[in-house]
Amino acid sequence: MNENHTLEHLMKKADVRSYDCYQCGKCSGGCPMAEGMDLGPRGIMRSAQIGALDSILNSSTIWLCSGCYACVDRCPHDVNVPAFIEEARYEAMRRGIVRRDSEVLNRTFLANIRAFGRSHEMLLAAFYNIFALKPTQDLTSLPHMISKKLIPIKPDPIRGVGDVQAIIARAERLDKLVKEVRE
Amino acid sequence: MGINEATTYEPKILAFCCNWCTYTGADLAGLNRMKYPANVRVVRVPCSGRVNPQFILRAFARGADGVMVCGCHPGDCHYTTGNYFTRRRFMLMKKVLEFNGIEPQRFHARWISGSEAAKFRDAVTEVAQVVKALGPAATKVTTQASSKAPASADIESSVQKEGAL
Amino acid sequence: MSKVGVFVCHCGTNIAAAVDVVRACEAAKSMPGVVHAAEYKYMCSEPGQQMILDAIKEYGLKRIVIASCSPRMHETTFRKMLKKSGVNEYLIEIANIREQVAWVHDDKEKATEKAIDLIRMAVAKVCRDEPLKSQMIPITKRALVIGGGIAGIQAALDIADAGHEVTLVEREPSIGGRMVMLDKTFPTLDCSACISTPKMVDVSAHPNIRLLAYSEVAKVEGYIGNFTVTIRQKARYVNHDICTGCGACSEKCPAKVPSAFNKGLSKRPAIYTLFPQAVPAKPVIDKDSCIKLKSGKCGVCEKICPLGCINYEDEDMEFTEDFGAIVTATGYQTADWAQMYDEYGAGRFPDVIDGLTFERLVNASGPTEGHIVRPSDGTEPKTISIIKCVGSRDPKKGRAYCSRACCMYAAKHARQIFGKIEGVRVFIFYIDVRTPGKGYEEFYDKTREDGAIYVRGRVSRIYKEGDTLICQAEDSLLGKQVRVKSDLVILETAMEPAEGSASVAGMLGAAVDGDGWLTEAHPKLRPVETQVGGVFLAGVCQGPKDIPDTVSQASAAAAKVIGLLNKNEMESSPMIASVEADKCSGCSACEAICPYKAITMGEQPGREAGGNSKKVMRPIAVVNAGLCQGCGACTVACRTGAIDLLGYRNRQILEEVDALWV
Amino acid sequence: MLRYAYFPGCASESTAKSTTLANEFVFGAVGIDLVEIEDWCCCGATSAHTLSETVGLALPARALSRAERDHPDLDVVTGCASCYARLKLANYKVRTDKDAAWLVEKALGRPYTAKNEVLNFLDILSLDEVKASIETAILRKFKDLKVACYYGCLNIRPAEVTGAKDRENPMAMDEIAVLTGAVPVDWGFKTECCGAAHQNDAARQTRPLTARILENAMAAGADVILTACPMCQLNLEMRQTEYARKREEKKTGKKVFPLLDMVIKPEPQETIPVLSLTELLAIAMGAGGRRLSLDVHHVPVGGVIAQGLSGMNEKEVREAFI
Repeated sequence: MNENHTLEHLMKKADVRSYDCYQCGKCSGGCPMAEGMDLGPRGIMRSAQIGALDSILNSSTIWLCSGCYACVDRCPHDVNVPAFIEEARYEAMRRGIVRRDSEVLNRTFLANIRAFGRSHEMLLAAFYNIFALKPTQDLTSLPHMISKKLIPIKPDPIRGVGDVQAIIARAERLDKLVKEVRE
Repeated sequence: MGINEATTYEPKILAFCCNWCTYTGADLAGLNRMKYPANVRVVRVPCSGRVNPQFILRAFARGADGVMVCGCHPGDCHYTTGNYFTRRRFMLMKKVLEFNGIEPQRFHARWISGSEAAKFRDAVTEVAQVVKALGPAATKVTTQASSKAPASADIESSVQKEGAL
Repeated sequence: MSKVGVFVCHCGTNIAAAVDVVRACEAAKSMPGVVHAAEYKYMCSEPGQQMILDAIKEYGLKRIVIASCSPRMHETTFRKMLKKSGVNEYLIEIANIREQVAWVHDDKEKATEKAIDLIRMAVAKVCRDEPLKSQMIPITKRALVIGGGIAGIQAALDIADAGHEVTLVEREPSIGGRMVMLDKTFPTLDCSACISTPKMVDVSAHPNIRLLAYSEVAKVEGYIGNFTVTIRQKARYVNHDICTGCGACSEKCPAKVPSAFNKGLSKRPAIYTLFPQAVPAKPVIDKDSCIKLKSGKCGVCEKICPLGCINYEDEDMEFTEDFGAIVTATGYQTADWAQMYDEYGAGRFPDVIDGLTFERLVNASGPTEGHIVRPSDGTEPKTISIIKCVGSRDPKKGRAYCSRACCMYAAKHARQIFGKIEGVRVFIFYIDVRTPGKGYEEFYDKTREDGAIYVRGRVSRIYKEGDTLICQAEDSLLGKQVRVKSDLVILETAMEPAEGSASVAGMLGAAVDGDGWLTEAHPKLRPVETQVGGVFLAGVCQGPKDIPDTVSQASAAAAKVIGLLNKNEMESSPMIASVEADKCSGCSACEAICPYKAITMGEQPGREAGGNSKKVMRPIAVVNAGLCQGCGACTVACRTGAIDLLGYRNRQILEEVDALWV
Repeated sequence: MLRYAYFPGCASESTAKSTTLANEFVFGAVGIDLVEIEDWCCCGATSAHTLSETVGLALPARALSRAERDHPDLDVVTGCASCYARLKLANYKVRTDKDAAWLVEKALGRPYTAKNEVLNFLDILSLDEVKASIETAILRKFKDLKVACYYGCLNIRPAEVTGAKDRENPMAMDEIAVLTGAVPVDWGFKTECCGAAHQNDAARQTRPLTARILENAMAAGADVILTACPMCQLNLEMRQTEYARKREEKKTGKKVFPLLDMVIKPEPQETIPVLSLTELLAIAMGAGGRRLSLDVHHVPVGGVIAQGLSGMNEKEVREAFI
């Protein structure tokens, strides 16, 4: 598939048409994360209009979207930018383009679920800070958390942890399968 | 029906379109250069309410594979109420056709306004597909068709008669 | 022989590129009745028409088929041409091989086949065409104008000046419409009242104009040249024949309700005139807020009135008048943004106002005498944000269309603000700036020069931080989010068809589009006519426009009306129902189905049933040629086939159907 | 008696200790039976669907399918906006998207038909009969306690999934808070994203938006922010020392070493306490501070409660409730 085809395919999957967007900027105007983003939702749609898939896949925007859907809600043409961003993010991951911090957090999170069936916040934060090389992030809250016993130190897996692992494994295989079928 | 016949078979569909909405919509489809299958022949009538059930039966008798009656949206009739009658007749017509051994899917009524060019294109495309899937209609009344033969003498005499009116 | 001539048009390459016109022409030659067939580049052109006229002479053609563009395009052109040739202009059929063949099919083979079919159908029909003759119908030389805004005022004055009688109907207690609410007008910044109120006075003083304010059209019957209209004069509870408009009653009235004219910024009494310069300058009682009419107590106005004008027993009054033409000038209202935009506070913030409210706020004769203040606390705003396209260009929450005037009046608002508040900052949030009009771009230039800061980006939301409002948007030219602290926010809202305009359109039989605007007969060539003969359009009721365009259109509609009323009688379409008396059984099914009451039951001599051959008068259907619009509903209802539609007779359509299968 | 299948969410086991206790207290008091879904697992939160579409649907579907199997007649309810968003989406996708339904069933290895609804606490507490029960269960009322109700973006959007009508200025929570005598303020950030999802991996970008929410609530005159989600609750209160320090730094232009946040606490007027809605209800229903473990809050809440409950000074309240 060439780049234009891929872009069209991603938009189709997200049920988004680039011509629907007339760049009014209402999405980026209301996006809570816009100040930290490079393209912002309007920039994502603009890039889609000119066929710049590359700049979409390499943007920080696709990793910073928090999925609050304020943009779609206010969009005069109901362009579902978050859905398109999600598809773009999957495509980026398929190509091995990742944002390091997001990747570390998400992988740690999933490893957590694989191990215990539930999210274990203490371990999540600890491992994230180690792997993301941010040892001091949120460290100041630690004494409070520990003294008030807000975070159990000993992890306690659920009984069906094997079931959860199997489901994740099957789901990931299905994802690959779907991708292959499409190509 | 052989396979070759099935693939090359192009149905002929007659569409009665009201002058104010659907005919205008069909013209707009042209202005917008929309593309649709060439199976439909449009007969312009002032109002869908002008379409006598006799016309529809005659079309099927002559060999039409499908018939459409198209008018303004109910409530928007240029003549206020014409298409309400069309709507009532449509339900009855389906039953009559079924009774006569004609698949009711060969007969369609659509409300298409003068601005709905895309709707006209879609309707025509869809009906063409449906009728194509049904295959040729088995209702052609051959005896009538052959006896019809519009001899020019007949035309001439009738014209003279009517012209004198 | 019936001597049909077939003429196939290439329409340049429009048709010729997709249809084999030569083959179609050849095929036509062998169709029954055809004696001559020819093709040419442009049939509608002068040489094309000449070619047809020559062929008529040379081959003695009696009937013509033209295979060309849609009959909606050039049927009239070719009919006019036939008239010159001596052949009856109704002996022509057009095969639509452009819009419905050449432009919609890619496969040349199939397109050509279809074109030939359509030509054959047209030939079959033309052979059954009859020479028709139109009738002359008389014209009532009086016009009705519905709506007393600037469009209705202009149309009424123009028609009246040409010497025809005009009745102007306005549902509010005064004429003036939206324009008198405005403070200034673009691009000249002249005072709106100064240019509109003299026209209002002209209306009331004009000998040819009958002004009916506080009235509504209740029913419309008839047809072009011969309308009969029922007008309802709403109960005014004040005898306008005696009232001098002294105003004593309004001063003393104890009831106070929010003034709609001032957009709720002030209160008005129950007995009121809309505004000081109202025409007519006489009050009416609003029965929903009058204490006397609601509870029986009060009666202050009756006591105070020196002339005894007050009549609490007054009732709505209906009367009918005849007209030859009707001008619709029902205008617009601004979109109810609070119902559409939760993100702009949905009306929770008093300092978020719409443009029309701002006009009242900045108007010297308005509730604040022209001081721009915050409705919440009466203080003067130091930063004002103006948001454009509120309700326009928003298919999800508002209207898909552009309201056309907002870009200009947003700029005008900025200029008005700069003129009134020292050191004020004005931000204008826009998506595009559209200034297509004489002097408009220059006006926009000057607005920027005056200091308005244009920010390209639709405001995403408005929220409150303490006492100030914050407009949150993206400056999309910088790609940066901005939060503008504003003391006052003006929303430039979309124009929508005025409430009730759909019901007026319904009474007139005129079409409205998906947004509710009245539809013109042709977007380019018949912009002020409707599909209904004798009904014309003026102003915003046809679609959003500014004052200059509204006035131009009103004058154009007036010109059409004058043209019509200058005639004593006019031709009617001959394509109407006709009854074959011998076949009619007098069942009156056609009378019941006719939407125009064009069919009545008459009598003719006949014989009694039962074979005793006694002579009696028997009922038969009679068609009124003036009322019949030619829809043909009656033909289907007729059980004996006695009633038929000229131009679309049963046998004509059947021939067309038959011709498709040879 | 109303019964629901209950999805507690991972936060209930750790950081949302006081909210969890309050939930139990309130639902017990108004007579709503929450049946915990047996052996539920994490919904996957933001991370699972970021990495893989199917994993993001399959994890919540696991809990939902267990609820459907064990309690075929019960709707599922959760008290966390993030869990709600994931559960609701899985439910919505299975209902509306055949492909997604097929993938979910294949991944789970068992059926999930999505015939029951997924609800959040606000949905239940807004029911007329529940509101009536709340009113009778309330023993003491707050006086002049100004609350800013924070709904959280994921409880409200996307509209096509949640069906929420008013997404800019919802009132459901305000209407419940009023029952306790609290006075809701009109403020601008009811449904703005607080950035909880990215506080770890995009700290620099998300901190300002959390701070903005707090500042708007304070500017609106609120004494306390009420939340309908433990993640929002934690995120809004956890870093208030840091935000206060940054505001101070901006004002004075002097930098302070970040780790000092651990020891240097800001003045109370520089911070705003954050309570969950059920905590507020529980206190009004007579629950003591100790019973609810209100001391776990990062921003102390005792002062606000004391001020709000008429007839008690702060010391009495501290002794009686905390």
